[in-house]
Amino acid sequence: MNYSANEMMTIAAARALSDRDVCFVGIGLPSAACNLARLTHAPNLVLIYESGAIATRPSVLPLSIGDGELCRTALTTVSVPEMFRYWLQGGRVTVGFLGGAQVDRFGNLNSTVIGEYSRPKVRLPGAGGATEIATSCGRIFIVMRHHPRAMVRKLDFLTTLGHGPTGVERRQLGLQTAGPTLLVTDLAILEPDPVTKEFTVTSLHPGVTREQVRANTSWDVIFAEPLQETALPTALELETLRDLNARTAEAHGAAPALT
Amino acid sequence: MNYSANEMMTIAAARALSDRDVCFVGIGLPSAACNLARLTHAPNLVLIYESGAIATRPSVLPLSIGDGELCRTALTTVSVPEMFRYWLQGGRVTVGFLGGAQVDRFGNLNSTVIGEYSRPKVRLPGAGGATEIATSCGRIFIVMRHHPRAMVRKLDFLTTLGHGPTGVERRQLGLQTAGPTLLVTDLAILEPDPVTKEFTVTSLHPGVTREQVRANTSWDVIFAEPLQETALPTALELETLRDLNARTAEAHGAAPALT
Amino acid sequence: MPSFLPLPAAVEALIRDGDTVALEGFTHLIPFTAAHEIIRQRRRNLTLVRMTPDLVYDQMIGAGCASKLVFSWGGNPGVGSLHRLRDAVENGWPNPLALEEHSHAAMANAYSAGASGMPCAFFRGYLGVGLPDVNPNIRFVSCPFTGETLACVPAHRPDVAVIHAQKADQAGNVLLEGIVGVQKEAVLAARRSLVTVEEIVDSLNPASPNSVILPSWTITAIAPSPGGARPSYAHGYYSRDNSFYVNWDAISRDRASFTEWMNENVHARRTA
Amino acid sequence: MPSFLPLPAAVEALIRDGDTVALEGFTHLIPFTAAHEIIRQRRRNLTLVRMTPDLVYDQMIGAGCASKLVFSWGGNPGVGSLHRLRDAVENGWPNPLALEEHSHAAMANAYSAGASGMPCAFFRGYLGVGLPDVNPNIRFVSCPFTGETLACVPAHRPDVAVIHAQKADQAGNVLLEGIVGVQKEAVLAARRSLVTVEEIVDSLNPASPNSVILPSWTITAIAPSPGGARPSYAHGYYSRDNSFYVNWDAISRDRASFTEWMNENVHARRTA
Repeated sequence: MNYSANEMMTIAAARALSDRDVCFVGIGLPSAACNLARLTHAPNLVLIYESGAIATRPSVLPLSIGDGELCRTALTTVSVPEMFRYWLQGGRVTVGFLGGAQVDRFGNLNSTVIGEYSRPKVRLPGAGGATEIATSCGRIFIVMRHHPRAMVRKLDFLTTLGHGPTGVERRQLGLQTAGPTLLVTDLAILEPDPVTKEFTVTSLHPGVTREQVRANTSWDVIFAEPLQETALPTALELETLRDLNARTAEAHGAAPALT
Repeated sequence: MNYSANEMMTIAAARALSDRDVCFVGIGLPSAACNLARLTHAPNLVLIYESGAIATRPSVLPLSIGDGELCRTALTTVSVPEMFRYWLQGGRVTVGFLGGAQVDRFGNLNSTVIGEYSRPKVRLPGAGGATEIATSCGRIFIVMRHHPRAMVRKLDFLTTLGHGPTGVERRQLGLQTAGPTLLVTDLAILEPDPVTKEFTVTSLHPGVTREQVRANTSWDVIFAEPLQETALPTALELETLRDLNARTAEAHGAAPALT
Repeated sequence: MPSFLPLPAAVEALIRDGDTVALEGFTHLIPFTAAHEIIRQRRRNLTLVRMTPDLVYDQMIGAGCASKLVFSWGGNPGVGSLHRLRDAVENGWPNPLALEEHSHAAMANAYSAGASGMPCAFFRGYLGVGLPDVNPNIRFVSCPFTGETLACVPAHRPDVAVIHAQKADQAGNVLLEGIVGVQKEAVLAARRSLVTVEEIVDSLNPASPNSVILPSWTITAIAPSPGGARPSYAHGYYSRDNSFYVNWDAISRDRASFTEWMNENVHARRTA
Repeated sequence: MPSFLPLPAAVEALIRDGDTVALEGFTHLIPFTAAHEIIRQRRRNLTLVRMTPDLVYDQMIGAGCASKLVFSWGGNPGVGSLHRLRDAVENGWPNPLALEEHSHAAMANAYSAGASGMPCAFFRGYLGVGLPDVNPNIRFVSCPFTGETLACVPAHRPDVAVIHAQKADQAGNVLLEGIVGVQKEAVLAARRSLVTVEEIVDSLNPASPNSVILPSWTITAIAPSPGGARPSYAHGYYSRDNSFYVNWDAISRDRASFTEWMNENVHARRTA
């Protein structure tokens, strides 16, 4: 079956989730990946949205994190302060999904500004839940499209802590959570080096070359040896994802922008 | 109509409540006084119990602060942490009722121990909600039976702050709430002197003498001039209180110990 | 007991130029109709507080109501940027907009602290990131037992909270159901509160003894406003108009089309 | 997903000598049957945590399970003293009992902090009173913005929380309704949790989307225990046996009558 680079990215992210995970889900790619996992190999995957919906099982992807579908299909819905206190900060989430406008080689993220903070060239949405998702969840999966302006040498602003600006700051702060353990893009899968914490390409998606990855990464990206090739999307994965997207498009009157 | 000293005490306490008050209610005498007020002159009086019941309208007096009757007749019931955070500490209560084993002339209360803390002669129940009720409610009404062992010169333990051990500590701490403004006993009504904050007898219940009050107060109690006489219980007050107590006795199989 | 008022009278009575105002509603129950009335009454120099300044604040900022924004995520959820917010921050149009920027955890805790009568909120957060360098309202304290570094932000205590809810009863008690966000906390944290409701009923008939209810004496004014959350949604009443959120991207992208839309859809309309 | 176990096996698996154990339930839903099983299994040196150590802890203390009590109000509500608690504190029978004493506000905040993953809880409290002099776990900090003095206590993080609830579904999710107290917080604060339930049902069918539900993955074990809260009550199932609370005063007043009652009503009985 043919598939798009976006589909490959979503499927690769979905595969990283296990049936025992409790996921804090953001909008767009993470939501698609988490629900795909739930609808394929991880039926008991627990999805939590920061709007308060706990153990929700949406049949269409939400356009926003507070869609009615999330509440209707949830085990229960709590207030937002309770969500951030008892559920996120309480350490009850095993995986948090994050993205951003920029990521650096140590998994730090910027979703605040391009340019100077006080005189931004582009004002981005801001931190939202990301700052504390990054430190409270057991581990963090980052999902972003590969692009030189997104995979940068130095962030314009450090919104969300990965392993720290030089890869050591997270450990020095004494955080007990693992931080970013996976970066999935439309070209490859990257994982942090166990010692340096630098994100290293461990798997290329089928048909993608090292040169493509280098050209789309602003830092001097390292490739693991042996380098894997990501397994092709299965028919089940593709069909499930497309069904989900089709139901979503029908429900929203248009395809969500980020899936 | 004949009436008991306890009935006079409950009725005098009930009269101090207005139709616009929001009351944090304890068990026993405060509960009887608050519900009597609600059933007579203050139908819109809001009653809150620390178990979480908000705007409750029990038809019988609860034996404990968490009786099912309180929840069944409440506007809503919240968790105990929410009760202490959003409702009590949040400053949404105008009157808190307190009692204790001992009160001093400045309205400080002991409900912790008789004797030394580490080797108590009598271990009392402890603070419960009282410590923060005393500082968070707009004003505090104290209801206790007049007895020399209860109206003491010096507390064995300061569980709950009134105006402070010498009457000035509360102001020095910068608290914005008024503290104890009323002490109702089975003999009299006492109110704090505006300057010294010492509880002073402002009204004797009908038939009670100054000598009786002096004999039952361990400090050298002061009488206001002119000294009032508490108005006799009305037929409505007595009938409403007795109906309430009769319904309560029938519901519980026995009269609550403190009414 | 709150005053029952038509929305224009309620906004007139409760919201003043220069106030700190929190319109809350987390995707669900966003008080759009109240926001439009504030815009029509041309309130100015408001400090707008909101976790997720989405379309409702994009409209208020573009209309010139705000001089400052206290927030944690400003975007059109699932769609993209807020063009009016960006134009204010990047270009000062229609007027400069100061930002006080937090994370969601900080904002949620700050509302909860405000509702709790606390001067500030403590939480685990803001470690190793840039916001504390640009926001003096983010500080750190040590746990006196473990020494752990904890973040601290001032409690939110807005002058006015504005929310939309499903129902009020005749006594002025208000029921919220579904995604309840931070609305209860916003009302309890605020000095004054305005609640627009889908309907006023004889009895709330709450589904559960633990239903989310704001008692009458915590609310300053209630204004009936059926559909008052549109294009957001009201659980049990109507769904979210997702297509409007998508279309807003084009409407708001330039000043002229925004101004035209506001003139036609806000200024030219009167609330009952 | 929790284990579904008979109560004796659940107590056997979860609770060890020397553990810090919180049995919660604020008048309502007190886990008496679980407490009796702990007594029958002769657990010793427990640190018992509970806001209102009423009859349930009077029984456990009198039976010799506890070496320490962390609490804020110890009495028989509306009746009087707890004689077994007093005998332990005043006379060391059947063994000495150390006390860590708080106010309700401190206890409620400490559970909430434990559920929130915080090392400690901050609140407005304990000003001008005696408890901070006798409890080193009460400290004070200053608000970094206003300078106001705030109280601080360590978060509760019990080894085990034990609660009683109305229903669990087959997947192990648990519904609480009515006076919900601090039970949700106690479970979320604890390392392990045991929930006894009136019944196990196919679906919880919660009345409201905001009903109080503990998800399956927050619970270690569920034990069916119809009537498990008696003589306390279960909203929707049975009422409080007020006369037992009144009678307990006489039963517990002396050691012999207490011991006889415990032998007949606890030790001689087996839980299904």
